[in-house]
Amino acid sequence: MEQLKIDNDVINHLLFHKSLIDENDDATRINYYVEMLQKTNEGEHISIENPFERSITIAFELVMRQHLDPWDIDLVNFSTMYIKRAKEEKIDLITAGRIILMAWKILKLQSDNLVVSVEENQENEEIFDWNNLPTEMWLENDQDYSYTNLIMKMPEPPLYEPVRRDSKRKVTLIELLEAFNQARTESEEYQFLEQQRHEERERLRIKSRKDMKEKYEKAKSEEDVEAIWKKIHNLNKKTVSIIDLCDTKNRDEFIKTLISVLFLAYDNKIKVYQRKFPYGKIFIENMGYT
Amino acid sequence: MGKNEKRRVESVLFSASEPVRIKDIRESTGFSIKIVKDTLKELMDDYSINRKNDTSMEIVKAGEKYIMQLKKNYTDQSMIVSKPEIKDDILKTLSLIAFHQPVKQSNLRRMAGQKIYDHVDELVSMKIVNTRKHGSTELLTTTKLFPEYFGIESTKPEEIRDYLAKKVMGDISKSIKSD
Amino acid sequence: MGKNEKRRVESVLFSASEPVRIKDIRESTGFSIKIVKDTLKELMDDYSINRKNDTSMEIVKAGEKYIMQLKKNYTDQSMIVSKPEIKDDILKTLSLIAFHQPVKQSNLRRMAGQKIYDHVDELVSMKIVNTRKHGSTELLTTTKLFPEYFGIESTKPEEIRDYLAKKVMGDISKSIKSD
Repeated sequence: MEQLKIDNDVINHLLFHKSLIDENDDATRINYYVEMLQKTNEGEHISIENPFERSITIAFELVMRQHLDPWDIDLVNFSTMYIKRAKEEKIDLITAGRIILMAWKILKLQSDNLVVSVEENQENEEIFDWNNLPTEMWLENDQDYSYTNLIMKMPEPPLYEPVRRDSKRKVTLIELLEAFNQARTESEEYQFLEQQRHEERERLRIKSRKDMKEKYEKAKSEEDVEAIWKKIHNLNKKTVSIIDLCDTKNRDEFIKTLISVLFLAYDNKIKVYQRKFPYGKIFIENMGYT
Repeated sequence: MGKNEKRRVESVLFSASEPVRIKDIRESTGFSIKIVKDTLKELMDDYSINRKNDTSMEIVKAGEKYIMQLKKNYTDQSMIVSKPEIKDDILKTLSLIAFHQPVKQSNLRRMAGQKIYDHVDELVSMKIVNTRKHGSTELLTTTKLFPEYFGIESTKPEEIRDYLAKKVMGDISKSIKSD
Repeated sequence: MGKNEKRRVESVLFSASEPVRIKDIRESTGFSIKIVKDTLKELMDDYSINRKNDTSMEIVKAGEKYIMQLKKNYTDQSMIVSKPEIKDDILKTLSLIAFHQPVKQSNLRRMAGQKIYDHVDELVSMKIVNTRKHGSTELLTTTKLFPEYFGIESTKPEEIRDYLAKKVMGDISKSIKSD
């Protein structure tokens, strides 16, 4: 593997992090990382047996090789690159996932926390030194001071937006043909994907029907169906609601009733419908009622 | 006209980037119609006669409007740096319409997805695509402007279609050969 | 350079709506880098010195790129299409950032008040200003687009700073420096 010239930013980042952790906290882990990175920096080849630590090394390598800002890792991007690397290095993906989370914590989350603590310190400092601040801290010399003052007082800014042409030319035939070529390919891909989506939807529909039927077969019990049918019959109405047949808050009872109702509908003894789909009341019409 | 008038009218023409009416120039400069007209005449002469070899631009009358543009012999090398007026995505949709015309908007959607609705709107507003009701959907064709725009001789849909097909297939076979 | 070279480079600059690199001009014209550079130099002189009063345009170096634009004193009355996009207040904030860069957002707030937060957001979204976390605050700098956008030749912070100081304080800054 190509030796890496370690970006000092990353080491500094870790040291900064270390300098800010509570004295009671254990800094061993960070010390280990720093040591490991320094060794790599000096060209030493480190063979790491422990898959967990090897994973961490890869995380750091990625940050450095891609010149990522250790203060600001784009996690989505980082994860994609990391998973790819992890696959290449044959690190199992569960460990890799844990590492991403950890790398993220080290590189981002913890630094955010640190930022908060630095912020608190600075805010305190600010209040403390407020009287001395204005000229000394950030307007270090006369020129800075005059410039800033003048800008604030001047009616017009020293910058102006120049006027340029917004020139557009006509599309050429070659460009049209190129567009056509691309459009054709994209359209083929689009239609292929649409077709696949359609087939997948159809497959799922058939599967869920089949599943439903199997579940239904399993769940239905002749006695339950008979009991519900009796209930409907005894209510002596053309149309009843499912609420009349069971305690809908009792999940088991509700499912049992619903399945029996569906079975009775399947047998054409009743009709089941809703006025409002999908959350409306479920009505049951007794087909035998006269 | 004085130099000041010339410079101010020139600056309007330069920044407009598209043909402008005398009225527009009057409004932004505050000059009278007569001054604007006279100044335009002098500017046109300056660019095309007096300083003919000292500028690659010209000011010309286009219908009732005026525009500053490149002289014809300098247009070629500006190709790389200037942007086409129809964006890539919209151009793709246009090419599909040109090839499949007359094509139902709903079929076009099936070929390329939802985005085509916006594209068709824009192409219609450019007057390069025509739409007419056909049952519950729209039937799309290219207009007379299409062959004019792309310098295609034919105006008949079938011939445009053949032309595009031949050109694209030609390109493909060329690229296959060169591989 | 011959007239032909000048005209051809000029035509590229005229048709570009964004600043172009020397490389782009070379590609469009086929001239060598040296010829492009020399021609640019002569054209800039023609527009700004030799024919100063005979044109309302100028050719300027904007960062590492070149562009044709209106001279400042013609920008106001030429507005038919293009209007200034950035408000004066925001331009002031930007001129503070450009001068003091890299500057902490908290210090900028002390110079110009709360409103700078909105201004910074807008400038960042326009990609003219870059922000980077620095401890508890943001550190602000101008981006590469800054000199291109405003037609400023300098790309280095110190040079931008000098440019602005000269604009705002004129000779005052010189006398301070020489002290």
